[in-house]
Amino acid sequence: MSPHLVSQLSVGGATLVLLAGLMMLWRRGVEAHIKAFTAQSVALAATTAMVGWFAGDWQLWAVAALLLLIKGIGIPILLQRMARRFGTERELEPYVNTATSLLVGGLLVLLAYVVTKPLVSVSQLPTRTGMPLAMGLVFVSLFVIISRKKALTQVLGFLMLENGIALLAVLGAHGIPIIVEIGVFLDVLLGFIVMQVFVYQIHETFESIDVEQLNRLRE
Amino acid sequence: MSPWLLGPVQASVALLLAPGLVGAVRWMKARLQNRRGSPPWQPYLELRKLFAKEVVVSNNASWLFRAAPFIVFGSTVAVTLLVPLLAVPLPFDGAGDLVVVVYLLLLGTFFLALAGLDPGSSFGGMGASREMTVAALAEPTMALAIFALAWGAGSTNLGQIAFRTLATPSEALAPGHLLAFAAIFVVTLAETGRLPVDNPATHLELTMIHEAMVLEYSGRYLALLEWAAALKLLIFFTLLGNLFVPWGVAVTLTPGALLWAVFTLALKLGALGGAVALVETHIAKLRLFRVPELLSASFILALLAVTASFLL
Amino acid sequence: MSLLSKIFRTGIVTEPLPAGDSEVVHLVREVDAESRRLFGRALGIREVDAGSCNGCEIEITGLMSPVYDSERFGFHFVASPRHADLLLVTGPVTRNMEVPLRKTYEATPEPKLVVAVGDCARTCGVFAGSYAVAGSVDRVIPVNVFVDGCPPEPAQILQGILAALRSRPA
Amino acid sequence: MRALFLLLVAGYASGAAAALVLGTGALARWASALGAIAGASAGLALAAGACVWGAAFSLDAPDLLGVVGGMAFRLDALGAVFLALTSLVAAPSALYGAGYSRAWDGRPALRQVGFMLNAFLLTMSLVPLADGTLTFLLLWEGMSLSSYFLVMTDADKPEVVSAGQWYLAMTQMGFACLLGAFLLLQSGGPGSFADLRAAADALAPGTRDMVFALALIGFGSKAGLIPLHVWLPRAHPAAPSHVSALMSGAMIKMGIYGLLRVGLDLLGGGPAWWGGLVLALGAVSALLGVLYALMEHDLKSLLAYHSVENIGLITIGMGAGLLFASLEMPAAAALALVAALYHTVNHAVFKGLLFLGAGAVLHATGTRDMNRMGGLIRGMPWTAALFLVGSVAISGLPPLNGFVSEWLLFQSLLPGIGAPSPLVAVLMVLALGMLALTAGLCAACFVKAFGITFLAIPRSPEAEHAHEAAWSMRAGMVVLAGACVVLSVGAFKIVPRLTEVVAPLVGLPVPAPSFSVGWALQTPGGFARMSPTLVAAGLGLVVLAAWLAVKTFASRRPLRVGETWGCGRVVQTPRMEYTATAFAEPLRRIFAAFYRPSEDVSIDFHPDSRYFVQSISYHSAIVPWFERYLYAPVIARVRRWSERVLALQSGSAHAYLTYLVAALVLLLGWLVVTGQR
Repeated sequence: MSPHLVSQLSVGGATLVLLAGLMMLWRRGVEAHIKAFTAQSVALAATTAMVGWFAGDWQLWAVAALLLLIKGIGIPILLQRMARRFGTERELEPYVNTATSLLVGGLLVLLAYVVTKPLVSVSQLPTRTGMPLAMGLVFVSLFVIISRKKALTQVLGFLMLENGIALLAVLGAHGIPIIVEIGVFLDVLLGFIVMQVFVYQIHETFESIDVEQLNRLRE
Repeated sequence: MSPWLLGPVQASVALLLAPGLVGAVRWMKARLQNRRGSPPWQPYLELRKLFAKEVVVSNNASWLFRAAPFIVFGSTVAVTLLVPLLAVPLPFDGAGDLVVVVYLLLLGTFFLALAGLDPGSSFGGMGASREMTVAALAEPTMALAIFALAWGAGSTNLGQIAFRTLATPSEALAPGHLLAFAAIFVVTLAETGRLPVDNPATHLELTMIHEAMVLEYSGRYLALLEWAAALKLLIFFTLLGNLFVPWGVAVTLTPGALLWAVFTLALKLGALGGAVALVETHIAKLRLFRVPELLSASFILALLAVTASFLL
Repeated sequence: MSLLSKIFRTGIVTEPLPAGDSEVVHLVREVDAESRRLFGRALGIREVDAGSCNGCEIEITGLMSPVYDSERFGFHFVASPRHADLLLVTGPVTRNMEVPLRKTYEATPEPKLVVAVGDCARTCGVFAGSYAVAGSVDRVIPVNVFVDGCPPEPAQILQGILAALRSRPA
Repeated sequence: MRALFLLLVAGYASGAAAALVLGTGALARWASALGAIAGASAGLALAAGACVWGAAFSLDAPDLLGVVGGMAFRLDALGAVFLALTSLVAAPSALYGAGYSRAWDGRPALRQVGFMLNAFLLTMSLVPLADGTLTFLLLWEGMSLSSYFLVMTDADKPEVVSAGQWYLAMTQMGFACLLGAFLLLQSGGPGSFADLRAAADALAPGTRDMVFALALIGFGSKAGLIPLHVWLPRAHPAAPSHVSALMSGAMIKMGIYGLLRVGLDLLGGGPAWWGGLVLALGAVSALLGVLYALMEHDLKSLLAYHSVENIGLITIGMGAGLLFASLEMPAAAALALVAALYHTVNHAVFKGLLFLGAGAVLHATGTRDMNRMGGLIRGMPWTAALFLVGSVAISGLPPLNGFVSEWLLFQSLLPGIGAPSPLVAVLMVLALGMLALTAGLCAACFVKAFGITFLAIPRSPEAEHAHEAAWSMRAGMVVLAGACVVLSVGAFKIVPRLTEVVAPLVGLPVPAPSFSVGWALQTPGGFARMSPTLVAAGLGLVVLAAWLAVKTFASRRPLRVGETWGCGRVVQTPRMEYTATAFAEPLRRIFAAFYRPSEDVSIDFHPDSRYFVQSISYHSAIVPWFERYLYAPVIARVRRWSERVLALQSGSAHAYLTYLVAALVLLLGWLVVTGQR
């Protein structure tokens, strides 16, 4: 595969992953968010596999398979179950309305582009051109966590943040050693389970998963 | 055949194909609604009928009401001379580029909105106000999408863009191009009044945008406006088709190449028409104040297209 | 994709039009040849409810359904009388609808036809003699075809329109 | 050339004298108008001489105000463009004014208008010729004061008085900044521009930035850039229409001229942040200008906010030029500055036309509120057609000149996006998006302005009986409308002229690369080509062909006039049609985050039962950000300080004497301490 084709594919993959992230900002239903997250994880796995095939590094293949298994299939099933139990309440209006949050998302992507330009000029790998978009995804997911009221959506925002970092690692340095990768996966899984319990508790005490109710807990 | 003759040939081909395109989209929608529907050449019959009918003009309307259809029709036909419909070495390439195309279409919308206001009915005012709102919000997306295309091709002239994509096929699959294609597709749905933004087959005046402005027209004026709307749809599809997927566009002006170009053009229009029919069967009409969200989403697509296009 | 599979499973459901039964459809005014040739294949219909009980309206909406599909004859319903060639008038003309009906008739460009649907349109039906009724439709505007029935079936309404055009059912 | 200069001064001076001496009748009006027209045509000839034939002109008059250093005039290419622009708007406005100021016949105000108009035109025409700090500042202050008196013509109306106060405060604040900038620039040396140019390079970077910042504030307040624009939508509607046409068409351009003169000519360009700041200010002014204009339903303040928007567009071009000049991209800088200059000339012409049209409407209906107009196209066909030409031009639509300069602006931003530094690229992308959104909203706003004012059914008796404007008013507008067409069709001749004006500013070789090839305009590097002549001709041809085809093939049936279709309702009243507020309501709701609209609806029911309503009154207002959060605190603080200073005025003579002595002692003490003897 010629380096030019790889850089084109890596930018394409990174764009798909970022678009799924922006879909979170655009759509309101939780089911749509879960579908966006699943699509994102599959696109991330595909990009990792493509980079693995180009770099001929079996570790990346393993990471791609792991990604597909856990984030592509495992976590979405758990999310579906949680959504069926909690997600059925009425739509909660986010702090920022959809049109403005999309514009803010766009500005964050531009900011990411400006921030990562020096990074891109440093590395020589053909996949470096996708890095600004990966950094854009990190900023967008942080914005999702800040601006959404539903706990479930915030969990999805966190998972997307982790996806963004993984993509940045893959594009920036052809993936990090497998041991570290597996460690990261375990952390994510653990974090997700803790959050699941956390969301369950919120629902029990407040009859809704609106994070805004939490501020009633102070004296 | 001299390039200067290509202009009128291209305009007449566009005029002939446009009603057929609208008829084909209607026919496909009918088939998707499990009914036989009117044949694809129905719009030609409707135009023939409208040209023969009497014209009734409101007593409040001024000369502008009677002049607007010619200006709207004229500006849209003028655009077909600039768009790479059949051949790439366009005769008028020096006269106008993609920015001229966008602003000529805006001129048509400007006079159509004024004609909507002229008879003084509340429907015309409603249609004009909403049409100008949607047109104004679609402008930034078009500007950035044009730039994402032009940056790759090194020029905003349409012939140059199509020629460049023909020369380097890998360019067509660049993410910048795909995102610009998606952005312009959303703008096409907004500008030509297709479903998510405005329902072309609606009867409830309160929901109309494009239709409300032509409520007062009848006879030959209505025929001109319907034809201009069909032409506008054809122009946007040609921009989508021949700028992003320019294979089949004639490079030499031999009659054989031109016939092949007309055939591939019809094929592309059919494909895009099918896509619009599918979109319209699957999506319900957006509430008017959710349309800015759709347009800001397309603005983000165009913004990504620009960043992706000069990353490579 | 479930919608698409459902569409292809059901296929085309438009039924052919049954033969017209003449005692329901009354052609009152002859339609000149020029408008017949003009409207043969392309006709804009504007539905005017001049005080009907909405029974006929439900049947008229049936015309646009996949089963009767009036579009196959080239008919399509339009939003404004300016675009229309045929006024489909239902119900007895109540007093307050008399002026709007006349305004709608004047707003329609020549050549134009009128098809009055339902018993009320011809004989004011059950509402005959009521204080609120101004009279049947042809007292207000010239009518080409009456379609009887309370309410007439969609097929009969289609026959009425086709009778106005004097063209063979497709 | 010297004779033309003297004719210019003599023309305006004679017009001013005539207005004073010849009483307050038609004779005075026509005499002052003819004087002004003579002066304007001399100015145009002078500018043409300098621009087209390159004849140099300079006049040193050391004896005039000799004690303070004497006045010096020099006409170079840049000054010639602005002199031509001023004279191009001055002649039709003066002709228009002759008919329009009949409203002040027999009252002293007529003398004030006639005299001040000629003084204003004289000082404004000489500002681009000034070649020394003293001359420039003196003429600048003369221009501001004479325009203040013109704004105050109808001083009996309270809103005119408050508009005058805003205007005076802003212009004097701007003048103070200019004073500071020029003093810093001169730093004790001789006052002529040539010396300033030489001394500029020796200045420390800190002082250069300070000079640029002060000049930006001073000239920005005159041009109406966003934070300093508040006087514009107040002063323009208050002034007589032909004066607001002059103010909007020519006076605010002097701010642009000043920025170009100081920023590029005297200081010779600067670091990149100058261009970035000006570009950002321009983009913000353009977008906010059009957003505020959308919410206006007073015709003249709508046009005033559009002046803010168009000044924003010009500043975008200028900022891009400054930025590219500092990034060593001379060709792109030249294109951006040519776009800015071209839009300056275009805006002067079509904004002048629109203000004259608005004046004719005000003259005929006596009101400026669009919600009380409507259907004027029947009573005033000429004014309606000319206002339509102005609306199409200002919305930047193809056949007319607004499109040419907006196309050039669009093309001048594109090379910037490929600039090496990512920050410039991002700034250019955002500026491109805001430019496109502004163009779209401007078209929407002028559909509203023209549609609600001239079309449909008259909403008030005055609108119903509106009569056409006097022939002299129409003649003035026809001249400007013709200029709109000529500026578009002749673009391929005008752009090379403007390139020669801009080339020395950005360091291009004198035979500058002309941006036009044959009939078409071409951007550097062949990036884009467009020929306004062919577009206009092609459009006209196609529309004519369509009309002929329809005329021959369509049906012979005669056209019938019927009633507007309104679902058969019985009577069609003007209350049923759209008003200006209703037209802009969707945009108000979409940009609610910016407008923060406050709506209060008060319904008074019928005394007997709650189900019958006697009247509903609906009032909505948008948040005036700048007035409330920027100017109100400043004014409050200034008022508080002035109260504190008021304590000094105790009224007793002894107290005043002690202040004098104390001041003297302090000064002497300071001299002793600093040992300067």
